[in-house]
This record gives sequence, structure tokens and C-alpha cells, in this order.
Amino acid sequence: MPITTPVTMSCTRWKINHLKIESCLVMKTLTLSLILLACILLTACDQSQSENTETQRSQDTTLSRPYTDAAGRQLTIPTHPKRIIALSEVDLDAMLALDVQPVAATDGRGQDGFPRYLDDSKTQGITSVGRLGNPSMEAILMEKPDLILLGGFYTDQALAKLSAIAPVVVTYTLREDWKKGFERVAALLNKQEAYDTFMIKYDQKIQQVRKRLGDHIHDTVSIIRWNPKGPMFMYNTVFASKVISDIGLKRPEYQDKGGAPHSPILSLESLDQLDGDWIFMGTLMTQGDAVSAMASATSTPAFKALKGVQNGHLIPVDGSMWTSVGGPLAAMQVLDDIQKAMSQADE
Amino acid sequence: MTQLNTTQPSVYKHDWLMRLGPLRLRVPRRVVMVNLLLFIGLAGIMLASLIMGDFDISIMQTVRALLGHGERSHLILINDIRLPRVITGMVTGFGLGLAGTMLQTLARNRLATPEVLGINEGGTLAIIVIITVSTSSLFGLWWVAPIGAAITAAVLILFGGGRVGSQGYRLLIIGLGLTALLRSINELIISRQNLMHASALYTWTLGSLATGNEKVNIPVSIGLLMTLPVCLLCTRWLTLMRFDEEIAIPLGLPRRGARLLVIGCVVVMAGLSVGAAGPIAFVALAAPILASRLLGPSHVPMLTSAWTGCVLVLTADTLGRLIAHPQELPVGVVCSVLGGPFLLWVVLRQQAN
Amino acid sequence: MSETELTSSSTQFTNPASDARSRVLCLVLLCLFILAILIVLSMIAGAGNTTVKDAIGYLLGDALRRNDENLDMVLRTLRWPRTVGALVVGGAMGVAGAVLQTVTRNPLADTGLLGINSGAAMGVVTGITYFGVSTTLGYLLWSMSGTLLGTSLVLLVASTGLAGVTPLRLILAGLGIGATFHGITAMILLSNQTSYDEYRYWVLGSLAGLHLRMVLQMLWIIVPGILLAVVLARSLSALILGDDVAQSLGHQPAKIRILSTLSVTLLTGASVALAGPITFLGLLSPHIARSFVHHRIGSLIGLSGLFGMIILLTADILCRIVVKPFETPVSVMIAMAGAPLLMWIVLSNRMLTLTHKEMR
Amino acid sequence: MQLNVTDLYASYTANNPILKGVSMSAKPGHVTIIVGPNGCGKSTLLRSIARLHRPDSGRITLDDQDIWQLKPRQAAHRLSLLPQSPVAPEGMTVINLVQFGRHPHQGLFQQWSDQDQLAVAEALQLTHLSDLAHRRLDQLSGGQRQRCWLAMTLAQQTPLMLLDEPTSMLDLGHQVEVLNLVRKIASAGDRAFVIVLHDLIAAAQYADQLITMRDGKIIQTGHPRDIITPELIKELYDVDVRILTSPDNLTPIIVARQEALV
Repeated sequence: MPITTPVTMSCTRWKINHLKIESCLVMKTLTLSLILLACILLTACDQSQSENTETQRSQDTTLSRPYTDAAGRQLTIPTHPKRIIALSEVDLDAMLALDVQPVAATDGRGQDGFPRYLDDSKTQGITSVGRLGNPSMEAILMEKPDLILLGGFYTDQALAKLSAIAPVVVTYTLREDWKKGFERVAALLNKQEAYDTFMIKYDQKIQQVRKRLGDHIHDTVSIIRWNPKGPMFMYNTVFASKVISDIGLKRPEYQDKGGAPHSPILSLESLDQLDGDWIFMGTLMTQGDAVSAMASATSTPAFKALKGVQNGHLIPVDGSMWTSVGGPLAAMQVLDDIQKAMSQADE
Repeated sequence: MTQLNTTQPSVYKHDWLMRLGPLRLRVPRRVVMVNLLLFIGLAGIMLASLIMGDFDISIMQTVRALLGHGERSHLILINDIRLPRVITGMVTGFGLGLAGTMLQTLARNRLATPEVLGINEGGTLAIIVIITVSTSSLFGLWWVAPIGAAITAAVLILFGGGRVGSQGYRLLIIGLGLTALLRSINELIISRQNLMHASALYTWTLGSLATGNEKVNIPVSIGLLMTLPVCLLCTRWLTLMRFDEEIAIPLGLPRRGARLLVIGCVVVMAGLSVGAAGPIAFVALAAPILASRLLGPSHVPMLTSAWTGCVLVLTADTLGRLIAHPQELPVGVVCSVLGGPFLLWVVLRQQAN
Repeated sequence: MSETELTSSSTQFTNPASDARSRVLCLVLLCLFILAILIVLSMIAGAGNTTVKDAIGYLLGDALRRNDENLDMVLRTLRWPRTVGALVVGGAMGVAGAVLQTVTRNPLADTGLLGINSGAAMGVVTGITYFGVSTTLGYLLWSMSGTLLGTSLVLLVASTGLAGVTPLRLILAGLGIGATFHGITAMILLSNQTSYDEYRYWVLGSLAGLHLRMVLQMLWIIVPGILLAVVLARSLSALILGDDVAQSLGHQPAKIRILSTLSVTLLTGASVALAGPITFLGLLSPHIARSFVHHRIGSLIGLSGLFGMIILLTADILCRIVVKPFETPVSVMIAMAGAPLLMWIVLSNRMLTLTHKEMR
Repeated sequence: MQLNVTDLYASYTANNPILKGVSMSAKPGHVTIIVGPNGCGKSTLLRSIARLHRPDSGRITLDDQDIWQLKPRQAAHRLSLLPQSPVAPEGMTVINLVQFGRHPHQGLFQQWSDQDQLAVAEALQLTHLSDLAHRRLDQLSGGQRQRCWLAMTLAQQTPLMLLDEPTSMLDLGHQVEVLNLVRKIASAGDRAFVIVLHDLIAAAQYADQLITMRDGKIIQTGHPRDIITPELIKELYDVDVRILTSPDNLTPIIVARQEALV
């Protein structure tokens, strides 16, 4: 029963195979050592690279100064930065308000270009480096910046990568007022005078609007967004709400809360929470779509029953500044919008 | 010899046999060849993904930058932007490929992948919760993903792991239920964020290599390397797990122990990958299918599948940077757009045979 | 197992078929009873300030309350369309799920796996992004066309080739096409944040803001879909025994599959259009139904529809009251309650394994 | 290696025992065949011995060692099972499959040996599969595939072999061949076989020890010549039969009576 032939046969085969195995082993060790070599080189280059940047940076010491940014990070930044990249809308807005153009900036929130409320003439010549919150590192690198402004929302990874390219200043933290960011940007750019001028203009405008309001000064202002699946309102942490409180106007009781920027989707049965003496309805889309959002909102009977709507105080506005984040220029425009709305209502 | 072959077939016809002291190792020729080819492919795609992109850089400049010479912008581009990205891609592809092949073999069903069973989704939820709860935005907390994945897997084992059932169907249904549950919680959390946070989270849930950096790469690779030997130890069990229990157990498969160990490995592998780059779709499904086509049916493709995963992820990422120029498509999107037709191709080919 | 089905006409003293039939009848009556209660509850419960007393008064025809304009608006234009919508969508989803699982002989089959939902999502996102759609009617049309595109592609791919449409092939083709659609959706959303902003609410599914008119319009699609499913029930119960058996019983497996897929498309397309992608429902309700009626496909389809209605209506009522005055997305509610339920079904051995030799 | 089963109770669902106190034994060199009507617990008994189903109570020992206390691998060295309708992963070749029989004898660092080569070749030769060694399983006929599985079990070279209806897929020629093979291996003296069989005539012809079961209990045990009577068959299957005697070796041949065929 036992079979012996295959064993002897396969023994000869195995001898042949052993030769092959040896050659295979040689190949394996070769590739392995190649990979090892590559690894060593890579680690080596990591070190040499950091030395390299160190020396490059130390050359600039005469023109640089220490700085502590909004996130509390200790930095060394150029005293007179030339090529600045603005990675948040407040930064871009603030720079333009101070009449300085960044070399590059990110697109506006939910838009395919710079924020809509900014003048085209002002943004001309600025390169776009991609979406807000997710800019292209390579595009930023190509601009060879000497200072990067980053405010609000950022990720630690992005911060680390950007810091390798140029000093990154966090100009404001998430819940901070736009004024703080503006102030810091002005200080960074050595534009104290322009800052003061602008803030005086802003205060004057506030006074002007207040005067215009007259008796309406105690009115409540509701800021809402309309989705086809249901409406939502903005809490008082949102940018426009701060401008409104600067004027002295109030938010409706339900909406006068902190925390999240906007409420979850509201039930159509509870639309009374949207009500206010004035209802500003923002969309992220262009004016045409805002109208269709209006149409779908006003086709809801419960919405039509709102006090603000019946008084004709429903005002469609550009959501890209009203319901999200903006800087000094946006604040001015919000004031403009309110003023315009008031005068239209008066007519 | 030919005459002998027809009557007495050689068992190890396709293998190299090695005697190293007391060790007797069998190295299937095809496995070696396929892995060699994959290595060459991987090296090529690594180089390509270092060279290609918005920023123009030549091969020589790339190599010089890798060695630490050249312009400062080149050094930053290669060492701080592209290399970490490539490494993240490798790590993720490796983990997903291995986890996919192990889970598919365990459940004896091609559909059983970490993403279908909700293990990826569990990792994602953990990260989303952590990001939402913390005031600053910390994507650096990669380690919560394996923990989330482990909790999901624990639920999975608790409810369904004891009985994988006929071809893993029980496990799959429970997994699908878990996936639905976790995904809707994820979407609920995302819908309550502001748009800024939400779209950043959304990009993350699609799987993206753009955030890759050493702080994540190094611990994740250490984790993977430490789990790898355990996975390889499971290989012998996995080859048995392809059979019914009534074949496998008499052949010496420890029923519960093997299953727990394999699921444990899958959790660590998938969790680490999710932590590094988010849940990249399709790699865990496609890599084992491709690898087993390359290797043939007699092997469970372990390392081969892992390397295939690396190649897939890196190729997808490189394409994602080229296709939508000047924008970048996250690797997960490219994977699912290309993975779909690929799966169709596999299905049609298989049927035609 | 299927003996009851085949010998139902035999004249024995103890007829197992009639026994089963009366059991199903009892179940149906029970379901209808529960539904009636739920409908009343749905009219009473809400997120707003309307009190339960007012609502009951209105329902009972209290003249004073009938004339209350606000009350009339809440009940007639908000709650009633929602209730009807939940019944229609739940029923359609349940029937579609049962047909899909039967025809693919696969307990995992649901509209998500077949790429139908991804098709709908892609349609909606395309509509939002490139055609500025922002009304419910617009969503409806676009999701419908996306669904049609998805299913016809799945069918086309699955039926080219030598072996014809096999269950596994259908699922894998669906998975592949679904993934592609999903990727394309993500591509569009990434390059357009405005669309993403709308999408992230749509994808959660909701019955809020439905107009009765739209629900009734959708009945033109849903009713034929359900009728088709009912007509197919007999052939499907033969198909569950395998293609060979079905063929020898005089059915044409390929034709049955195509017709079933058509029915599923009509039902899912319409319900996704109305309420957004509520995937889990289509997986869950057939499993519950199967734990009662096993292999009687006709009853399975009917019961699955009823269970779909019950689940969706319950979920929708909960959505309104859990985080008053806000809305919880209905798919979240279903998944939260449904996942444990599904696990229980699977664990308690109530899940009958369908024939799945072909799944490998 | 002596197999002893004492007072075995087993069930799949609570309160519904399949095995109700089964005791049996199998000796090396003997072929033990279990017969009985459908659902009498034959397969469950075999599955319990093969460690696939944990019994509620009772002991199963191999040479006085409880099999449930063995490590999986130790157990695989002692017993092998040919299940009823096994399924192989797609695309496997015959030799791939048969090689799996050597799995318990190999290790992570002992992946091959002369012994393995020998055992596989022997198993292939015994089952007449040498010529088909490199064919794919899915290209073979049902009978050939059944022989592949048998070859795999043989290659495991265990002292106790459990076969669950090994002849169900085979034609008469191959049935006889397989059972003759079993007899031949058993008569070498060091292996014990426990086989579940439906074919009463074959069972009577090949068994050294016939175990008859009904409703989870053993009705009678013994050499077929000693125990097969019309009364026993009636008790087992509710069928009236006549017992003839084979002219070759005097084993009983069971034939259903004419009136029983009505």
C-alpha cells in the first residue's frame, strides 16, 4: 500500500527547487535592503530638511518679531509682511477694509468665488486657493506667502502643514466677535490708523441707523433660513446678530440663546418661533433662488400667519453674510440692509 | 518524470520548499511573483503620487528633495505635503485590505467588509462625537476611531458573533442594522452642525488623505505593524474558515478562539485606517477580490490583499488630484466612483467564465 | 415549508392552509386596528401649541373648534397630509422591501443595496446644483428620474451576459452602480457647498411639509406598483424554490425578475420622492412580516406593507414629540428603534434563511 | 483507539432532546454502521462525536480521554469526519482539497513534510483520483467530488474516522468500491470507522457492528447476522420485510414484502 516512488521523485525535485530558492532569497534580500536604504534616506532627509528651514528662517530675524496669536501660540512673524494669504472670510474682509490686498484667499462660504458682498474691484487680482476650511496646500505653497492668516475653524493637521510653509497667525477663535479679529489683523499689518477710521465710520453708521429707527428701536429681529424640509432660525451667536445688538435691536425670545449657530429644523406647527417684528430670511444662494425660497415659504399657511410677514416685514437677504460669518465690510452691509429695509417699509 | 507526474501527482508542484534548520517552509511561487509585481507597482505609484499635482516638480527635483536638498518650497512640498499623504495612503490601504480579506473569509461572504458591518461607521461616529464635543477642532484624535470600531465590533460579537450562521448572513444583517443606526446618528449630528463644521466633517466621512501627517502616521503604522504578526498567525485558521464548520472543526479549527482573534485583528486594522484617513469606501471590498484573482483560489490573500489595498488607495488619491484640477477630490470619492465599474467588471467576468 | 402553499387545494380534514390563512387574517385585522389608533394619535400629537383637547374636539366635529382657523390649518394642512403620507410611503416601502428580498432570495436586499437610493440622491443633488431646484415638487421629479436611471442601469448590467439575471448578480451590480452614484453625488456636493447644505437635510428623510396634493399625485405611481407586486406574488412564491422549480411550474424567472424590479422602482422612486431616502424600513418590515408568515409570499407582501405603515407612522409621531418644537429626522428614529428590533429578530431565530445557495 | 459513548443526551432546542441516552463503542479494526429512519439522531450522534455539537450530558471518550477536553488540534489528530454534503471554496483543485487533510499535521513553521506528500498521494491513489489531481472541483461530477472529500478525510490519517452517508452521491459501482476500501483499511487493524448509512443491505453486508436507532435511542446493537430480524426492521421503519441470506457470505438481505408495497 505505501507508495515510495513519489517521495524519491519529489526529492530530486526539491533539490532543483533549493537552487531556485537560493536565487529567490538573494532577490528578496536585495529588495529588502533597497527598501531599508530608502527608509534611512527618508529619515535622514527629514532632519536635513528641518535644518534647512531653520537657517532660512534665521536669516529673516532682523525683520521679524515675536507674536502671540488668538490661539495663544508663540510665533515669530515678519514685521512687514508682503505676501499675505487670508484663509477665512473675516481675514479677507478685514484686509480689504484696511485697503490691503492679500495675494491669495479662500472662496466664500458655500460659494464658488470670493464672498458675494465684496466688491469685484476689490478682489480683483487675488488668487483663489480653494474652499474655505479645506484649501489646497499646494496652491498656497505656490504663492510663496510670508504670512498666513487663519481664523475660526481650522484643523490641527492643516495648521501644522501651513506652519511648514509660512508663519500662521490664528486671528480669532470660533466664538469670538469679528471686531477682535479685525483689530488683530490691523495690528499685524501695522494699520492702526485705517482701523480707527473704519471703526469710527461704523459707529457713525450705527448712530445713523438708530436715528432712522426711531420708535422701532425696541423691535425684535428674527433671522431665519428656509429649507424645503423645514425652516430654522439663527441663535444670537451668529455674526449678524451681533451687529443687531450693536444697534440696540433685540432678538425674539426663542432665538436669543447662545450655543450652536442655528437651531435644528423647526416643526411647521411651531412657526411662531420664527416670528419677530422684522424677519430677515437668508439663503446661501443668489438673489433669484432666495425668491423661490420665499415663494415656498410663503405658500405655507402657517408662515403667512406670522406677525412680521403680515406687516410686510419679511426681507430676503444674502445669507452669505447674514446667516454665517463676516468681517467689517459685511457688518457695514448688514447695517445697509437694515436701513434699506426700514425705509422700504416706511414707504 | 512526466510519466510519473500523471500517475503520482506532486502535492507541492507550485511551491518552493525550504528547510531552514528545524523550519520547513512552503513558499508558493505564485504568491512570491504576485507580491513582487505588486511591490514594483507600488513603488511606481508612490513615485507618481509624489511627482504629480498642482505644483510642478521634476523627478530629479523630487528625488533631491527627498534626500533633503533643493529649494525650500520643494522641500516643503515633498516632505511636508506629499510624503505624509502618501504614507497615510499606504497605511490606510494596508489596514483596509487586510481587514477586508480577513472579514470576508471569516464570514465566507464577499459582502462582509468592515464598512458593511458598521465597524467603519463606528469609528467615524467616535471621531465625529469627539470633534463635536471638543470646542476646538481636533482631527488629531485618530485613536478614538479604533475605540469606536471596537465598541461596534463588541456589539456585533455580542449579538451575532456567536453564530455567524449560514454564510455569515446573521452577522451581515446585524451589521447592516448597526450601519443604518450609526450612519443616521452620524448624519443627525452633522445636520446640527453649522455648514462650516458640517462640510469639513462630510469631507472627512468620505475619506481623505489631505490631513495626513506624521503625528497620525507614526502611531498608526506602529499599531498596524504590531497587529500584523497576529494577523499572519491567523492565516492558517483563515484557510480553514473558508470551509463549512463541519469540515473545519474536525480539521482542528478552534471555533470560538479563532473567530474572536480574527474579529479583534479586523477591528484594530479597520479602526486604525479609519482613524488615519476616514472611512474610505470600497477598498476593503475590492482589494481582497482583486488579490484573490491574482493569487488563485487556493490561498487566502493576506499580504497580497494588503498591498493591493495600498496600490488602490494611492492610485485613487493621485487620480483625485489630477481629475478635478485645480480642486482635489477626496480619495474616498474616487474610490467609489471607480470601484463601482470595477465591481461590475468582476461580476461580469466571473459570470462569463 | 412550502407544502402549505402547494397543497392548499387539497381536501383533507385538517387543512393546514386554511389554518394559516385564518392566522394571517387575524394578523391583518390586528394591524388595521393598530393603524386606526395610530392615525388618531397622529392627528392629536404634534410639535406645536395645539392642545390634545382642541385636536380631539376638532376631530369630533365641535363647531367652535371647526371654525378655529389656526386649528383647522394645523390639523388639515399639516397633520393630515403627514399621516396620509406616512401610510402611503410606509406601505410602498414595505411592499417594495418584501418583493425585493423575495426576488433576490436574499434577506439582505434592500433599496440601499441595489443602488436605488443612491440613484435618487444623485438625481436630487443634480437638480439642486444645476437646475436650482428647491421645492418639494422639484425634489420629487429629480429623485424619481434618478431612481429610474439607477434601476434601468442595474437591470441592464445584470441582464447582459450569459447566465441571465441571477440574484447575486443583481445585488453586486446594484452595489457597484450605487457606489458610482454615491461617488458622483459626493463629487458634486464637494464642489458646491450650497447644494451640500440642502442635501444634508434631504438625506435624513422627513414627512414634514408634505402637501396632500403631492401624496395623491404619487398614488398614480404607487398604486400600479403595488398592483404589480400583488399580481407577481404567485410567481414569486414559485421563484423562491429556485429557478429550475419555477421554470418547471411554468413561470419565466427572467420575466418575473424584471417585472419585480419595475414594481420596486415605482414604489421606491415615489416614496423617496415624497419622504427622502428612508432605507432601513424596506429591510426591516419584511423581516418582521416573515417572522409571522414564513413562505406565503402573498401574505408576506401584504403584511410587510402593513408593518411598513405602522412603523413609519409610529416613527413620524415620535419625531414630532421627542424634541419639541423641533423635528427629529424620521430615518434616524426608524434606525434607532429598528436596529435593535432587527437584531432581536435575527437572534431569536425568527429570521428564516431564504434559499441563498447562490450567494457566495 | 477505542471510542466509548456513554449515556449521551443532546438537543438543538430546549426540551426537545434529539439523543436520549445513547451508549455505544467502536473498536479499532471494526466498521460500525449506524442505521435508522430519518430524524432518529444518527447525524447528531456523529456530530457530537466530531465535536461539532456539544451534548447536554453524557461522555464521549477516546481511549478514556474525554474528547471535549482535547485541544482542537489534538482532536484533529485522532478523529476525522466526512460530512453529508460538504461545500468547497470556489475554484479549488482536487489536490488542494486533499492537502487540507494534512492541515492538523502541519504548523506555522512546519508547512510540509515527506509524510504529508506520502499521505496525500496514498489517499489519491486509494480513491482513484490520481489522474484528476489537478482538475478543479467544480468541473467534476458529484460522485468524483464525493471521492475527493473521502480522500481528504483519508489523508488526515486518524485512528477514528466518521463518515456521514459517504455513498449517497455514488452509483452502485463506486458505492461498492468505497465500502470495500473502508473494509480494507479497517481490516489492517488500527483504524476504527463509524459510518451513518441509509442502505440497509450494504450496511448489513459491511458492518462488523450494526447500531440501529430510532427516536434518539439505540434499539439494538450487534453483528448484522445476529440482530437483523423482520421484527427489528418493523420496529425501526414500520415496514414488513423478509430476510434473505446472501449466497456469498451469509449476510442478511432485507426485502420489503409485497403487501408492504401497497
